Amino acid sequence: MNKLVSKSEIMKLFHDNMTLMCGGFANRGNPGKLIDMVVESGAQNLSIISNDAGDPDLTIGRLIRSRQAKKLIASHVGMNPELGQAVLEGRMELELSPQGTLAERIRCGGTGMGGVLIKTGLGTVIEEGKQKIEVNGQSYLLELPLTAEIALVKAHKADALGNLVYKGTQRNFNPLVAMAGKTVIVEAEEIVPIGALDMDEIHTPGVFVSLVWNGEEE
Amino acid sequence: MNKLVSKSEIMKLFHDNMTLMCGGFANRGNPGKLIDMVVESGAQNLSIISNDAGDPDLTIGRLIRSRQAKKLIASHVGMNPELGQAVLEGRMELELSPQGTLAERIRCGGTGMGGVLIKTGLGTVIEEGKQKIEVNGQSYLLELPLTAEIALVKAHKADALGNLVYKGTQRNFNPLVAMAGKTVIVEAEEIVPIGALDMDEIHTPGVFVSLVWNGEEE
Amino acid sequence: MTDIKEKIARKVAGFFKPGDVVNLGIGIPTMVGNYIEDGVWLHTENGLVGYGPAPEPGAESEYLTGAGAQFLTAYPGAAAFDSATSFAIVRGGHLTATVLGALEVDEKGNLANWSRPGVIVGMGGAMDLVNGAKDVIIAMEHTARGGKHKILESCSLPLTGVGVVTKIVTELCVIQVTGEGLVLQELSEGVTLDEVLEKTGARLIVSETLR
Amino acid sequence: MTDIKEKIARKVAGFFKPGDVVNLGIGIPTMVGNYIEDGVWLHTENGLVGYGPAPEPGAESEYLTGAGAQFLTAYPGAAAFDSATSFAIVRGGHLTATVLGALEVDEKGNLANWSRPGVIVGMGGAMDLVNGAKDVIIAMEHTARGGKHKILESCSLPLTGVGVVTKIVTELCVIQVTGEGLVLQELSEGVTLDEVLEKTGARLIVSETLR
Repeated sequence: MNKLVSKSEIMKLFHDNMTLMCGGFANRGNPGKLIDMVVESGAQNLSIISNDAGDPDLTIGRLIRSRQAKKLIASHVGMNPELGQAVLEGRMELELSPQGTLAERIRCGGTGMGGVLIKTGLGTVIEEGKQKIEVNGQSYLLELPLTAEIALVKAHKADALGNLVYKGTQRNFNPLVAMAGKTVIVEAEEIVPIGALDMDEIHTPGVFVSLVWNGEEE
Repeated sequence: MNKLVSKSEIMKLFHDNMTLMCGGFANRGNPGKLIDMVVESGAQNLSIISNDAGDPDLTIGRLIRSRQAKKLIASHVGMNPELGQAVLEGRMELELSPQGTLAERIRCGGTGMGGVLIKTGLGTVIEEGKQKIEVNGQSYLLELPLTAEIALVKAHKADALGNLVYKGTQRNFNPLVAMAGKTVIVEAEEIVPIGALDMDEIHTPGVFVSLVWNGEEE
Repeated sequence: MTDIKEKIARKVAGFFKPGDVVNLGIGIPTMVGNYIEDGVWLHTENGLVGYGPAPEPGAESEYLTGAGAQFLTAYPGAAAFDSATSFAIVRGGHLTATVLGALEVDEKGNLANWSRPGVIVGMGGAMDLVNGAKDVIIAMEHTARGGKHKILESCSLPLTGVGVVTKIVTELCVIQVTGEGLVLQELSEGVTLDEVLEKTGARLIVSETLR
Repeated sequence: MTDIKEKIARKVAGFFKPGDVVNLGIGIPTMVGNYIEDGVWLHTENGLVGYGPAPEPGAESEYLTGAGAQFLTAYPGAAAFDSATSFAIVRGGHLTATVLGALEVDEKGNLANWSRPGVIVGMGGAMDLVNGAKDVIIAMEHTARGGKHKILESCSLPLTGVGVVTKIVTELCVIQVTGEGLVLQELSEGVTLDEVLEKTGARLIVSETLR
């Protein structure tokens, strides 16, 4: 039940052709050191789910610059012109999802549901290829769940059971991503003893979490 | 922005033929004093959404005994034989929803979505009257959102902005119900000054909440 | 009688190892909690993982209760959450197992445990649990009052779930539900194959280890 | 130039009263935050209600940032939440208004503000905001560089939302979007009707109060 691991144990998990999901928003609250490890692993042909593409030299921007990422599902990529370039040149595939829809699609995957009906994007390009469903005379888009082989999460505090607490606006997509990975890896700013977190302050119950790392080299 | 109100201000809001949604689970974490006020109001022909029917002399069981409730949407009513009797005699209508589905339907209403796809209940009576939707070769039931004119919520701590903190297993359906009412009324065990709650410990942001009551007579 | 129930509960408890996350239904399943190893984590659908046994008299807290409103304790590291998160744990595949009682179970792993004629109860979280938990273990007495079969060719009562049961544990035996049907895997001490066959209303495949 | 932007921002800020909950987009909309009354609450989609102006140098916290990664402060009573809750606030109808910029707005209240040819940016939260907020206020300069019309009969760029805009505020005027079309409600000081008509690519209904 002790989920604390070292860097080398995590490094083994990255491989070619996998789907990674990543918390964080506009270079804030990202599991930056875990992303460094993905770069270091050299894993190729990655599909990535993340709110945004980060800056080119930060967070998942680094996986685009290193050309390890072949596909990105995100809501906003404006801070990363290299991503735009890669898409225009056909080196990368980009699926845009409105931010609130992206959040619900990740949550939907994490909660084991088959989809959610959302109005956002009706009458826009977001409709393309999606089933429209009528409920009580109103149209909705059927938005499908997102899950990933590995979810990368940044937390402020974690215990060895994987219970997590986030701080301020670093929370963003992290608690959602933490539900939707087959393997959920946490980069914690601080490891606290089991019992140090009050049951009411825990944002992500440990039951969702696979591995916790203290962010130190070994 | 001060959402603190007295009992008399809340009493005005209850009227015949309304839909009420109520937090709580098996007589725990219920907004019991707010339910007392509904009894006192004498409002008739109520539709109620709640996890369960409570005991006959507790929580929403009291609205069944008083014959103010004409319809209940719930997951479990086994603790209240009077409800069963009322249904068998045709005095009350009961719609059963599996508990996890009920939770997501309330959340779905609160988040402004049109429905969720859930496997729970496939091949059972829960299928009746529901649209089946296929996603990637798998069948799901389309479950529709629930909202209410008034949502009744029990919180452990509240501030005048409506920020709420729950304690232990009293949380249950309360944070969901607190998102899904047109008017959300909170019965708080303790009112704390604005700023006393840390931004990270707040379970329900005040923006969802309409009125906060300290549970005292006047 | 209590002996029988305890025996079943002990047997089921033995299936779990530290790190497992388990939801226990009412009745015999609740008793399983008394025999699990340290480090098996218990989930209660009203919103807690990590609960422990009933508190000492006087130490009850209305903030620490179970799905049946009973008072609980909590281990260090326990986490509280709302009902949507509670069933995200269930539906999302994070429960190692749920242990439930049954009115009827059949050869296809169908389960009926929430509704009988003329009584209005509701399914509570049972339908979510049987669809979400990796293992759905039925812990029950082998037959109903008067010796009536509960393990059947086909359930007659309203179903809780279709093809969901993975294991049945009774005072007489352990049955694994497989694609081929019900496989009798283990007989309790002193129980004969004939007794089990007689008290079972379904076709049983006898495991090689028992032949 | 800054003058023009400030003027627009001040005008928009005047629409809000204490208790309102408002989300501000980038550019001129962000500047609205400098002029709102105390008690107007600001929502940022990355997960906070109740933020205040930029912190003093040296007081920045990586735990208190906005959707553009900029540093913020927080008022007492501010609440943090995850992205799903953030958009539950938006989609659930709890935003009094969102203030956004635009590339194009048209007579039907259609908005295009996320995509222009050859640039890949993404819609971020804009599509959610325009569908969820009660009021969708476009705060922008009346025309684009070179005097190109931005208020059009019909948008030509990819849409952010269909029939979502409720109000347009520019340095020249305030336009209300109604079922009948665009109603010119207010002219800025020193601005003539002719100037507005010339700089607008859509049919304008002149409000009675202006005739």
